[in-house]
Amino acid sequence: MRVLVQQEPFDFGSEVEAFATGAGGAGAVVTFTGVVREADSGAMAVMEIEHYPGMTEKALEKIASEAITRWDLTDALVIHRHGRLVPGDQIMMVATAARHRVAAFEAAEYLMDYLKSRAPFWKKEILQNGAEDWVAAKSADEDALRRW
Amino acid sequence: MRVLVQQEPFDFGSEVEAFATGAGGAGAVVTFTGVVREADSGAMAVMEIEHYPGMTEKALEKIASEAITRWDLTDALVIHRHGRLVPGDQIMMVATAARHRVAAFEAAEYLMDYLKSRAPFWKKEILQNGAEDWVAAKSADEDALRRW
Amino acid sequence: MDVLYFAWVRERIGLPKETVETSAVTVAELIEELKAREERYAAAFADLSALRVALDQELAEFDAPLEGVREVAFFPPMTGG
Amino acid sequence: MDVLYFAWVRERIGLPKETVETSAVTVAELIEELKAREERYAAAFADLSALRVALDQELAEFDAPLEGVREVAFFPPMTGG
Repeated sequence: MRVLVQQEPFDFGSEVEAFATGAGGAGAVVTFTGVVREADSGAMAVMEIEHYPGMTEKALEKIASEAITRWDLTDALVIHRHGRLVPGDQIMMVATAARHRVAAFEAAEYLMDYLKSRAPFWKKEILQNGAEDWVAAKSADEDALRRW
Repeated sequence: MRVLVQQEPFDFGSEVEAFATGAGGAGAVVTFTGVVREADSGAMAVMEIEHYPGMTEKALEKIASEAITRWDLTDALVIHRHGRLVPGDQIMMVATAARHRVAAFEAAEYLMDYLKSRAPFWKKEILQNGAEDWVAAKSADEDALRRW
Repeated sequence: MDVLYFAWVRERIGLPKETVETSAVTVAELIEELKAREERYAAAFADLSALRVALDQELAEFDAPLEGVREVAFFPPMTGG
Repeated sequence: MDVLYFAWVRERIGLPKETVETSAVTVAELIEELKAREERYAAAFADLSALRVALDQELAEFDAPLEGVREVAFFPPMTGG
Protein backbone atom coordinates (compact mmCIF):
# COMPACT_ATOMS: atom_id res chain seq x y z
CA MET A 1 0.00 0.00 0.00
CA ARG A 2 1.24 3.45 -0.89
CA VAL A 3 -0.38 6.80 -0.11
CA LEU A 4 1.15 10.02 -1.40
CA VAL A 5 -0.02 13.60 -0.84
CA GLN A 6 2.13 15.94 -2.88
CA GLN A 7 2.30 19.23 -4.72
CA GLU A 8 4.35 17.88 -7.65
CA PRO A 9 2.82 16.21 -10.70
CA PHE A 10 2.92 12.42 -10.77
CA ASP A 11 3.70 10.30 -13.83
CA PHE A 12 0.48 8.36 -14.39
CA GLY A 13 1.97 5.97 -16.95
CA SER A 14 4.99 5.00 -14.85
CA GLU A 15 2.95 4.74 -11.66
CA VAL A 16 0.41 2.47 -13.33
CA GLU A 17 3.10 0.34 -14.95
CA ALA A 18 5.05 -0.05 -11.69
CA PHE A 19 1.86 -0.82 -9.78
CA ALA A 20 0.71 -3.49 -12.24
CA THR A 21 4.15 -5.07 -12.36
CA GLY A 22 4.50 -5.12 -8.60
CA ALA A 23 1.04 -6.43 -7.73
CA GLY A 24 2.16 -10.05 -7.37
CA GLY A 25 -0.49 -12.69 -7.93
CA ALA A 26 -3.13 -10.21 -9.01
CA GLY A 27 -5.15 -11.08 -12.08
CA ALA A 28 -6.88 -7.70 -12.23
CA VAL A 29 -5.62 -4.13 -11.92
CA VAL A 30 -7.97 -1.13 -12.01
CA THR A 31 -6.80 2.48 -12.09
CA PHE A 32 -8.61 5.79 -11.93
CA THR A 33 -7.19 9.21 -12.62
CA GLY A 34 -8.95 12.53 -12.22
CA VAL A 35 -8.08 15.36 -14.58
CA VAL A 36 -8.83 19.06 -13.93
CA ARG A 37 -11.67 20.07 -16.26
CA GLU A 38 -12.78 23.51 -17.30
CA ALA A 39 -15.26 24.91 -14.78
CA ASP A 40 -18.92 24.42 -15.66
CA SER A 41 -19.36 28.12 -14.93
CA GLY A 42 -16.88 29.33 -17.53
CA ALA A 43 -13.24 29.73 -18.38
CA MET A 44 -11.17 28.50 -15.45
CA ALA A 45 -7.56 29.61 -15.18
CA VAL A 46 -6.49 27.78 -12.02
CA MET A 47 -7.78 25.08 -9.69
CA GLU A 48 -6.35 25.55 -6.20
CA ILE A 49 -6.42 22.57 -3.86
CA GLU A 50 -6.15 23.13 -0.12
CA HIS A 51 -5.66 20.24 2.28
CA TYR A 52 -5.17 19.51 5.98
CA PRO A 53 -1.58 18.27 6.36
CA GLY A 54 -1.44 15.32 8.71
CA MET A 55 -5.13 14.51 8.65
CA THR A 56 -5.09 14.01 4.87
CA GLU A 57 -2.46 11.26 4.98
CA LYS A 58 -4.21 9.55 7.93
CA ALA A 59 -7.60 9.65 6.22
CA LEU A 60 -6.26 8.25 2.94
CA GLU A 61 -4.32 5.50 4.71
CA LYS A 62 -7.42 4.51 6.64
CA ILE A 63 -9.58 4.38 3.50
CA ALA A 64 -6.94 2.39 1.58
CA SER A 65 -6.46 -0.08 4.46
CA GLU A 66 -10.20 -0.63 4.70
CA ALA A 67 -10.40 -1.33 0.97
CA ILE A 68 -7.48 -3.79 1.11
CA THR A 69 -9.11 -5.73 3.94
CA ARG A 70 -12.62 -5.70 2.57
CA TRP A 71 -11.73 -6.81 -0.98
CA ASP A 72 -8.62 -8.83 -0.14
CA LEU A 73 -6.52 -6.66 -2.45
CA THR A 74 -2.94 -7.61 -3.23
CA ASP A 75 -2.10 -3.88 -3.35
CA ALA A 76 -3.55 -0.37 -3.42
CA LEU A 77 -2.15 3.04 -4.33
CA VAL A 78 -3.50 6.57 -3.77
CA ILE A 79 -1.82 9.75 -4.98
CA HIS A 80 -3.48 13.15 -4.45
CA ARG A 81 -2.01 16.53 -5.32
CA HIS A 82 -2.52 19.90 -3.64
CA GLY A 83 -1.62 23.43 -4.66
CA ARG A 84 -2.24 25.19 -7.97
CA LEU A 85 -3.33 23.13 -10.98
CA VAL A 86 -4.55 24.12 -14.45
CA PRO A 87 -7.09 22.42 -16.74
CA GLY A 88 -5.62 19.22 -18.17
CA ASP A 89 -3.47 18.52 -15.09
CA GLN A 90 -3.90 15.17 -13.38
CA ILE A 91 -5.13 15.89 -9.87
CA MET A 92 -5.14 12.40 -8.32
CA MET A 93 -5.08 8.68 -9.01
CA VAL A 94 -5.96 5.43 -7.33
CA ALA A 95 -5.01 1.88 -8.31
CA THR A 96 -6.22 -1.46 -6.96
CA ALA A 97 -5.01 -5.00 -7.60
CA ALA A 98 -6.96 -8.17 -6.83
CA ARG A 99 -7.29 -11.74 -8.05
CA HIS A 100 -10.59 -11.02 -9.79
CA ARG A 101 -11.94 -8.03 -11.66
CA VAL A 102 -15.09 -7.42 -9.62
CA ALA A 103 -13.06 -6.90 -6.43
CA ALA A 104 -10.58 -4.59 -8.18
CA PHE A 105 -13.40 -2.46 -9.68
CA GLU A 106 -15.43 -2.27 -6.47
CA ALA A 107 -12.41 -1.37 -4.35
CA ALA A 108 -11.39 1.42 -6.75
CA GLU A 109 -14.90 2.89 -6.68
CA TYR A 110 -15.00 2.64 -2.90
CA LEU A 111 -11.66 4.45 -2.64
CA MET A 112 -12.96 7.21 -4.91
CA ASP A 113 -16.30 7.58 -3.13
CA TYR A 114 -14.70 7.79 0.31
CA LEU A 115 -11.82 9.96 -0.78
CA LYS A 116 -14.23 12.51 -2.29
CA SER A 117 -16.23 12.99 0.90
CA ARG A 118 -13.96 11.89 3.75
CA ALA A 119 -10.46 13.10 2.88
CA PRO A 120 -9.80 16.75 3.78
CA PHE A 121 -9.28 18.40 0.40
CA TRP A 122 -11.03 21.54 -0.81
CA LYS A 123 -11.05 22.81 -4.38
CA LYS A 124 -11.24 26.46 -5.38
CA GLU A 125 -11.81 27.53 -8.97
CA ILE A 126 -10.14 30.75 -10.06
CA LEU A 127 -11.70 32.00 -13.29
CA GLN A 128 -9.91 33.96 -15.98
CA ASN A 129 -11.73 37.15 -14.92
CA GLY A 130 -10.27 36.73 -11.44
CA ALA A 131 -13.46 35.51 -9.75
CA GLU A 132 -12.91 32.81 -7.14
CA ASP A 133 -15.28 30.06 -6.09
CA TRP A 134 -14.98 27.22 -3.62
CA VAL A 135 -16.31 24.07 -5.28
CA ALA A 136 -19.48 22.98 -3.45
CA ALA A 137 -19.77 19.40 -2.24
CA LYS A 138 -22.27 17.40 -4.28
CA SER A 139 -25.02 15.52 -2.52
CA ALA A 140 -24.46 12.79 -5.14
CA ASP A 141 -20.98 12.25 -3.69
CA GLU A 142 -22.33 11.90 -0.18
CA ASP A 143 -25.11 9.61 -1.47
CA ALA A 144 -22.50 7.43 -3.21
CA LEU A 145 -21.17 6.35 0.20
CA ARG A 146 -24.43 4.69 1.12
CA ARG A 147 -23.97 1.77 -1.24
CA TRP A 148 -20.93 0.45 0.66
CA MET B 1 -11.90 4.76 -30.12
CA ARG B 2 -9.16 2.18 -30.66
CA VAL B 3 -9.50 -1.61 -30.72
CA LEU B 4 -6.41 -3.80 -31.09
CA VAL B 5 -6.20 -7.59 -31.31
CA GLN B 6 -2.59 -8.62 -31.35
CA GLN B 7 -0.08 -11.31 -30.46
CA GLU B 8 2.61 -8.89 -29.24
CA PRO B 9 2.76 -7.54 -25.69
CA PHE B 10 1.43 -4.01 -25.19
CA ASP B 11 3.03 -1.37 -22.99
CA PHE B 12 0.38 -0.74 -20.33
CA GLY B 13 2.09 2.37 -18.89
CA SER B 14 2.53 4.12 -22.26
CA GLU B 15 -0.94 3.14 -23.46
CA VAL B 16 -2.54 4.48 -20.30
CA GLU B 17 -0.51 7.68 -20.38
CA ALA B 18 -1.28 8.32 -24.07
CA PHE B 19 -4.96 7.55 -23.51
CA ALA B 20 -5.28 9.88 -20.50
CA THR B 21 -3.41 12.67 -22.30
CA GLY B 22 -5.49 12.32 -25.45
CA ALA B 23 -8.92 12.08 -23.84
CA GLY B 24 -9.75 15.76 -24.31
CA GLY B 25 -12.25 17.25 -21.88
CA ALA B 26 -12.48 14.12 -19.77
CA GLY B 27 -12.35 14.56 -16.02
CA ALA B 28 -12.15 10.84 -15.33
CA VAL B 29 -10.10 8.01 -16.82
CA VAL B 30 -10.55 4.38 -15.73
CA THR B 31 -8.31 1.54 -16.87
CA PHE B 32 -8.41 -2.18 -16.34
CA THR B 33 -5.69 -4.68 -17.15
CA GLY B 34 -5.88 -8.44 -16.84
CA VAL B 35 -2.75 -10.38 -15.91
CA VAL B 36 -2.26 -14.13 -16.47
CA ARG B 37 -2.44 -15.81 -13.06
CA GLU B 38 -1.26 -19.24 -12.03
CA ALA B 39 -4.00 -21.81 -12.69
CA ASP B 40 -6.21 -22.63 -9.70
CA SER B 41 -5.52 -26.29 -10.49
CA GLY B 42 -1.75 -26.09 -10.11
CA ALA B 43 1.44 -24.93 -11.73
CA MET B 44 0.63 -23.45 -15.12
CA ALA B 45 3.39 -23.13 -17.71
CA VAL B 46 1.51 -21.47 -20.56
CA MET B 47 -1.84 -19.82 -21.23
CA GLU B 48 -2.79 -20.17 -24.88
CA ILE B 49 -5.39 -17.82 -26.26
CA GLU B 50 -7.26 -18.74 -29.43
CA HIS B 51 -9.49 -16.25 -31.19
CA TYR B 52 -11.67 -15.89 -34.27
CA PRO B 53 -9.89 -13.45 -36.60
CA GLY B 54 -12.36 -11.05 -38.13
CA MET B 55 -15.19 -11.69 -35.71
CA THR B 56 -13.05 -10.68 -32.72
CA GLU B 57 -12.34 -7.20 -34.03
CA LYS B 58 -15.99 -6.70 -35.04
CA ALA B 59 -17.27 -7.85 -31.65
CA LEU B 60 -14.88 -5.60 -29.72
CA GLU B 61 -15.66 -2.60 -31.91
CA LYS B 62 -19.37 -3.13 -31.41
CA ILE B 63 -19.01 -3.40 -27.62
CA ALA B 64 -16.76 -0.32 -27.46
CA SER B 65 -19.14 1.74 -29.66
CA GLU B 66 -22.09 0.79 -27.50
CA ALA B 67 -20.22 1.86 -24.36
CA ILE B 68 -19.22 5.20 -25.92
CA THR B 69 -22.81 5.97 -26.87
CA ARG B 70 -24.41 4.79 -23.66
CA TRP B 71 -22.05 6.63 -21.27
CA ASP B 72 -21.17 9.54 -23.56
CA LEU B 73 -17.48 8.68 -23.33
CA THR B 74 -14.88 11.02 -24.76
CA ASP B 75 -12.81 7.95 -25.68
CA ALA B 76 -12.42 4.18 -25.23
CA LEU B 77 -9.59 1.73 -25.84
CA VAL B 78 -9.53 -2.08 -25.94
CA ILE B 79 -6.41 -4.19 -26.45
CA HIS B 80 -6.59 -8.00 -26.31
CA ARG B 81 -3.74 -10.40 -26.99
CA HIS B 82 -3.84 -13.91 -28.43
CA GLY B 83 -1.25 -16.67 -28.68
CA ARG B 84 1.01 -18.06 -25.95
CA LEU B 85 1.31 -16.18 -22.67
CA VAL B 86 2.94 -17.06 -19.35
CA PRO B 87 1.92 -16.14 -15.78
CA GLY B 88 2.61 -12.47 -15.13
CA ASP B 89 1.95 -11.43 -18.75
CA GLN B 90 -0.67 -8.78 -19.38
CA ILE B 91 -3.38 -10.37 -21.46
CA MET B 92 -5.64 -7.41 -22.19
CA MET B 93 -6.62 -3.89 -21.19
CA VAL B 94 -9.51 -1.49 -21.51
CA ALA B 95 -9.61 2.25 -20.84
CA THR B 96 -12.53 4.66 -20.70
CA ALA B 97 -12.66 8.44 -20.45
CA ALA B 98 -15.70 10.48 -19.42
CA ARG B 99 -16.55 13.81 -17.80
CA HIS B 100 -17.50 12.13 -14.52
CA ARG B 101 -16.16 9.15 -12.64
CA VAL B 102 -19.36 7.11 -12.40
CA ALA B 103 -19.68 6.96 -16.20
CA ALA B 104 -16.03 6.03 -16.66
CA PHE B 105 -16.25 3.22 -14.07
CA GLU B 106 -19.54 1.83 -15.37
CA ALA B 107 -18.40 1.86 -18.99
CA ALA B 108 -15.16 0.03 -18.11
CA GLU B 109 -17.09 -2.65 -16.22
CA TYR B 110 -19.55 -2.99 -19.08
CA LEU B 111 -16.69 -3.41 -21.56
CA MET B 112 -15.16 -6.13 -19.39
CA ASP B 113 -18.44 -7.97 -18.78
CA TYR B 114 -19.33 -8.03 -22.48
CA LEU B 115 -15.84 -8.78 -23.68
CA LYS B 116 -15.63 -11.81 -21.36
CA SER B 117 -18.78 -13.45 -22.69
CA ARG B 118 -19.34 -11.97 -26.16
CA ALA B 119 -15.92 -11.64 -27.77
CA PRO B 120 -14.60 -14.84 -29.38
CA PHE B 121 -11.56 -15.68 -27.28
CA TRP B 122 -10.86 -19.05 -25.68
CA LYS B 123 -8.20 -19.72 -23.06
CA LYS B 124 -6.34 -23.00 -22.67
CA GLU B 125 -4.15 -23.69 -19.65
CA ILE B 126 -1.09 -25.85 -20.26
CA LEU B 127 0.27 -27.14 -16.95
CA GLN B 128 3.91 -27.88 -16.22
CA ASN B 129 3.22 -31.63 -16.37
CA GLY B 130 1.93 -31.16 -19.92
CA ALA B 131 -1.76 -31.50 -19.12
CA GLU B 132 -4.02 -29.18 -21.12
CA ASP B 133 -7.35 -27.72 -20.11
CA TRP B 134 -9.72 -25.35 -21.85
CA VAL B 135 -10.84 -22.74 -19.32
CA ALA B 136 -14.56 -23.21 -18.67
CA ALA B 137 -16.86 -20.21 -18.95
CA LYS B 138 -18.14 -19.05 -15.58
CA SER B 139 -21.84 -18.63 -15.04
CA ALA B 140 -20.89 -15.56 -12.96
CA ASP B 141 -19.55 -13.92 -16.13
CA GLU B 142 -22.77 -14.61 -18.00
CA ASP B 143 -24.78 -13.40 -15.00
CA ALA B 144 -22.75 -10.18 -14.93
CA LEU B 145 -24.31 -9.16 -18.26
CA ARG B 146 -27.77 -8.99 -16.76
CA ARG B 147 -27.14 -5.84 -14.81
CA TRP B 148 -26.67 -3.74 -17.95
CA MET C 1 -20.64 -22.67 -47.04
CA ASP C 2 -17.55 -22.40 -44.83
CA VAL C 3 -17.83 -24.07 -41.44
CA LEU C 4 -15.31 -23.06 -38.77
CA TYR C 5 -14.50 -24.73 -35.45
CA PHE C 6 -12.71 -23.21 -32.48
CA ALA C 7 -11.18 -24.35 -29.16
CA TRP C 8 -12.20 -27.86 -28.07
CA VAL C 9 -14.76 -28.13 -30.88
CA ARG C 10 -11.87 -27.74 -33.34
CA GLU C 11 -9.79 -30.29 -31.42
CA ARG C 12 -12.60 -32.82 -31.21
CA ILE C 13 -13.51 -32.60 -34.89
CA GLY C 14 -9.85 -32.41 -35.84
CA LEU C 15 -9.87 -29.50 -38.23
CA PRO C 16 -10.31 -25.70 -38.02
CA LYS C 17 -12.35 -25.20 -41.17
CA GLU C 18 -14.08 -27.04 -43.97
CA THR C 19 -16.41 -26.31 -46.85
CA VAL C 20 -19.78 -28.01 -46.55
CA GLU C 21 -22.44 -28.51 -49.22
CA THR C 22 -25.77 -28.55 -47.45
CA SER C 23 -29.43 -27.94 -48.01
CA ALA C 24 -30.05 -27.46 -44.28
CA VAL C 25 -32.47 -24.61 -43.61
CA THR C 26 -31.41 -23.86 -40.03
CA VAL C 27 -28.28 -24.20 -37.90
CA ALA C 28 -29.95 -27.06 -36.02
CA GLU C 29 -30.48 -28.97 -39.28
CA LEU C 30 -26.85 -28.43 -40.26
CA ILE C 31 -25.76 -29.82 -36.88
CA GLU C 32 -27.91 -32.94 -37.44
CA GLU C 33 -26.27 -33.46 -40.83
CA LEU C 34 -22.79 -33.11 -39.35
CA LYS C 35 -23.57 -35.44 -36.41
CA ALA C 36 -24.74 -38.10 -38.85
CA ARG C 37 -21.40 -38.03 -40.67
CA GLU C 38 -18.91 -39.40 -38.18
CA GLU C 39 -18.44 -40.14 -34.50
CA ARG C 40 -16.11 -37.16 -33.94
CA TYR C 41 -18.88 -34.78 -35.11
CA ALA C 42 -21.43 -36.56 -32.95
CA ALA C 43 -19.05 -36.16 -29.99
CA ALA C 44 -18.43 -32.47 -30.67
CA PHE C 45 -22.14 -31.66 -31.00
CA ALA C 46 -23.39 -33.99 -28.24
CA ASP C 47 -24.32 -31.16 -25.83
CA LEU C 48 -25.61 -28.05 -27.55
CA SER C 49 -25.88 -26.15 -24.28
CA ALA C 50 -22.06 -26.21 -24.24
CA LEU C 51 -21.87 -24.66 -27.73
CA ARG C 52 -22.29 -21.29 -29.35
CA VAL C 53 -22.77 -20.48 -33.03
CA ALA C 54 -21.93 -17.43 -35.13
CA LEU C 55 -23.34 -16.74 -38.60
CA ASP C 56 -21.15 -14.50 -40.73
CA GLN C 57 -19.32 -13.53 -37.54
CA GLU C 58 -22.39 -12.53 -35.52
CA LEU C 59 -23.61 -14.63 -32.57
CA ALA C 60 -26.85 -16.43 -33.45
CA GLU C 61 -29.35 -18.97 -32.12
CA PHE C 62 -29.50 -22.62 -33.18
CA ASP C 63 -32.86 -22.12 -34.85
CA ALA C 64 -31.55 -19.28 -37.03
CA PRO C 65 -31.99 -19.70 -40.82
CA LEU C 66 -28.93 -20.35 -42.97
CA GLU C 67 -30.21 -18.63 -46.08
CA GLY C 68 -27.59 -16.26 -47.49
CA VAL C 69 -25.04 -17.21 -44.83
CA ARG C 70 -21.49 -17.76 -46.08
CA GLU C 71 -19.67 -18.58 -42.83
CA VAL C 72 -20.87 -20.66 -39.87
CA ALA C 73 -18.69 -21.03 -36.78
CA PHE C 74 -19.11 -23.39 -33.81
CA PHE C 75 -17.30 -22.92 -30.52
CA PRO C 76 -17.67 -23.22 -26.74
CA PRO C 77 -18.74 -20.23 -24.59
CA MET C 78 -16.12 -17.52 -24.78
CA THR C 79 -13.55 -17.05 -22.03
CA GLY C 80 -11.63 -13.92 -22.97
CA GLY C 81 -10.69 -10.93 -20.86
CA MET D 1 -6.21 24.01 22.33
CA ASP D 2 -5.29 24.64 18.69
CA VAL D 3 -8.20 25.59 16.45
CA LEU D 4 -7.68 25.27 12.67
CA TYR D 5 -9.78 26.67 9.84
CA PHE D 6 -9.76 25.54 6.20
CA ALA D 7 -11.15 26.72 2.85
CA TRP D 8 -13.87 29.39 3.10
CA VAL D 9 -14.03 29.04 6.89
CA ARG D 10 -10.37 30.13 7.00
CA GLU D 11 -11.07 32.99 4.58
CA ARG D 12 -14.13 34.20 6.48
CA ILE D 13 -12.42 34.15 9.88
CA GLY D 14 -9.24 35.51 8.36
CA LEU D 15 -6.68 33.14 9.85
CA PRO D 16 -5.67 29.49 9.42
CA LYS D 17 -4.97 28.68 13.06
CA GLU D 18 -5.18 30.10 16.55
CA THR D 19 -4.75 28.93 20.11
CA VAL D 20 -7.93 29.17 22.17
CA GLU D 21 -8.33 28.96 25.93
CA THR D 22 -11.74 27.50 26.61
CA SER D 23 -13.72 25.60 29.18
CA ALA D 24 -16.24 24.43 26.55
CA VAL D 25 -17.26 20.80 27.13
CA THR D 26 -18.42 20.03 23.59
CA VAL D 27 -17.66 21.24 20.07
CA ALA D 28 -21.06 22.97 20.01
CA GLU D 29 -20.18 24.96 23.13
CA LEU D 30 -16.83 25.98 21.62
CA ILE D 31 -18.68 27.22 18.54
CA GLU D 32 -21.01 29.32 20.70
CA GLU D 33 -18.01 30.91 22.43
CA LEU D 34 -16.35 31.69 19.10
CA LYS D 35 -19.57 33.13 17.59
CA ALA D 36 -19.92 35.47 20.59
CA ARG D 37 -16.45 36.90 19.98
CA GLU D 38 -16.77 38.75 16.69
CA GLU D 39 -18.96 39.13 13.65
CA ARG D 40 -16.54 37.20 11.38
CA TYR D 41 -16.85 34.15 13.62
CA ALA D 42 -20.62 34.50 13.75
CA ALA D 43 -20.61 34.63 9.93
CA ALA D 44 -18.37 31.58 9.56
CA PHE D 45 -20.43 29.49 11.97
CA ALA D 46 -23.87 30.75 10.89
CA ASP D 47 -24.92 27.50 9.20
CA LEU D 48 -23.59 24.40 10.91
CA SER D 49 -25.04 22.11 8.23
CA ALA D 50 -22.43 23.60 5.88
CA LEU D 51 -19.59 22.75 8.28
CA ARG D 52 -17.61 19.72 9.35
CA VAL D 53 -15.40 19.30 12.40
CA ALA D 54 -12.37 17.12 13.09
CA LEU D 55 -10.98 16.41 16.58
CA ASP D 56 -7.30 15.48 16.59
CA GLN D 57 -7.59 14.85 12.83
CA GLU D 58 -10.58 12.50 12.99
CA LEU D 59 -14.02 13.55 11.72
CA ALA D 60 -16.42 14.09 14.64
CA GLU D 61 -19.95 15.28 15.46
CA PHE D 62 -20.79 18.71 16.90
CA ASP D 63 -21.92 17.19 20.20
CA ALA D 64 -18.59 15.38 20.68
CA PRO D 65 -16.76 16.11 23.98
CA LEU D 66 -13.56 18.18 23.87
CA GLU D 67 -11.89 16.54 26.85
CA GLY D 68 -8.32 15.54 26.04
CA VAL D 69 -8.53 17.04 22.53
CA ARG D 70 -5.51 19.06 21.43
CA GLU D 71 -6.54 20.06 17.90
CA VAL D 72 -9.96 21.10 16.61
CA ALA D 73 -10.49 21.85 12.90
CA PHE D 74 -13.48 23.45 11.19
CA PHE D 75 -14.04 23.26 7.44
CA PRO D 76 -16.71 22.89 4.75
CA PRO D 77 -17.63 19.47 3.32
CA MET D 78 -14.65 18.02 1.49
CA THR D 79 -14.38 18.18 -2.28
CA GLY D 80 -11.28 16.17 -3.18
CA GLY D 81 -10.79 13.53 -5.83
